[in-house]
Amino acid sequence: MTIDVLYFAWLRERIGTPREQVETSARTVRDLIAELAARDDWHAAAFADLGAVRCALDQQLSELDAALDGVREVAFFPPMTGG
Amino acid sequence: MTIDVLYFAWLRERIGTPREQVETSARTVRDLIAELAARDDWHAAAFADLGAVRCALDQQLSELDAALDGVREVAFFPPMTGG
Amino acid sequence: MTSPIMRARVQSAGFDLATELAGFGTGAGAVVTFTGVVRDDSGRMAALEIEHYPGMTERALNDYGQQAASRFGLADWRIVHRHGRLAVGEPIMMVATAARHRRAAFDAADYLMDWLKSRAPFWKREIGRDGTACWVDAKASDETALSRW
Amino acid sequence: MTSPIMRARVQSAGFDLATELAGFGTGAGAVVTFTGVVRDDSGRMAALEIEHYPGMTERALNDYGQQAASRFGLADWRIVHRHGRLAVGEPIMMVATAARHRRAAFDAADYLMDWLKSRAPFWKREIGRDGTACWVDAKASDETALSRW
Repeated sequence: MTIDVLYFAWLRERIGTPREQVETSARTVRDLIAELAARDDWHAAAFADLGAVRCALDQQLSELDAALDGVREVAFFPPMTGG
Repeated sequence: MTIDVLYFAWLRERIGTPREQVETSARTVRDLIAELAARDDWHAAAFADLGAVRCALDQQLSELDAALDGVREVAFFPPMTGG
Repeated sequence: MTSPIMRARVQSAGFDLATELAGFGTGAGAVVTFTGVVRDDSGRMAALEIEHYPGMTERALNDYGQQAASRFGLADWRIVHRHGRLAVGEPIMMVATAARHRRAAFDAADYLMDWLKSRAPFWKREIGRDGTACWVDAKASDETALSRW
Repeated sequence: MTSPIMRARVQSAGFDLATELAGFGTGAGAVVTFTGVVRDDSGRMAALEIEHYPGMTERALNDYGQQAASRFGLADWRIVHRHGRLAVGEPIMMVATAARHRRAAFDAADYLMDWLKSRAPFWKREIGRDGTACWVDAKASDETALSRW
């Protein structure tokens, strides 16, 4: 399946792009992260500490263990600092 | 001593005046209340339930057991309902 | 933190939140406001009348506001409280607090409101459309709220 | 209580509390507002930059505001949150809540702020006068605050 992967804040900076299209058969967010981290040093650096990574599936906050069934857009970002 | 006695809200209404000058030798607020309540039915009615009476001595909230030494102005009123 | 300026006002006239907040809390990170509005729960109210203790009210409000400012480390604060006859929907009073952090601003506003409800010398009376006038009873819950602090 | 109107807005432009509150909370007895302002703690900050997740932010804010409105029985509510580059002293965001009673209005504003701090997709970066840029770390205390509810 084809998924849009979005990055925000320092994940965006480390990876060097705000958005990429990914062909994947990953079943969970963690599986997808493992595939992405294996791509190059930039991706590896961005995902080095998963305790500092949050995600949203189709724009809903989700857990890293969530399944990717039918998901079109996955976003990765650090803990939010709004308000 | 001469004391200005002020009444607010329903104490004012029951007694029928917002303010009176009182010659008294009362030592505490409670003593003063006893003197006032003995004056007439209106005062007696106003002070019938002391659980519903609050006071201020020289414009500072005080207890009914407080002493009147040197006090110039005593105000009586029901529990406050500001805000 | 606060200078001994009078930051509390008692007045019969209305007030405007925006005007009160002009230049308010410069340098603070968090500003909280509370506005109380005349509400008609029974559907039969014509107005609210607020009596107060003219000699005492404004000074008591300023004293207490300054204590709160010191306790919560406020950068700034305001209290405006009206008296006299107010129609349903009119603002009764406002409290504004400014602090570095939001917790202090929230807590100080909450604390000042608890104090105003049961320690500031105001008495409310509801005037019905049929001309009846009824003093508002103090709530035991207001006393309980104050004991939190 | 709340209609499904969009009551939350994300924008780069400034906002004015008075304008946002025009006609706000009619019939409610209590209105609470919180305004967050850019604060320079270090004395070396030139600006704050706020990044957000354009597709998600406004909808998430509206969804969450409506949940809070239902939980606290709000008569009305507003959230305005800015993104982009903000100078020290500029307002970052505001929350306004209106309810019959003050407890609900205070609690709902506090709750929405706790949620905004750690669940709304915004990321702050401090821009120093020397040109350095530093992402603001999330605070563990913000997470703790949210677990109160």
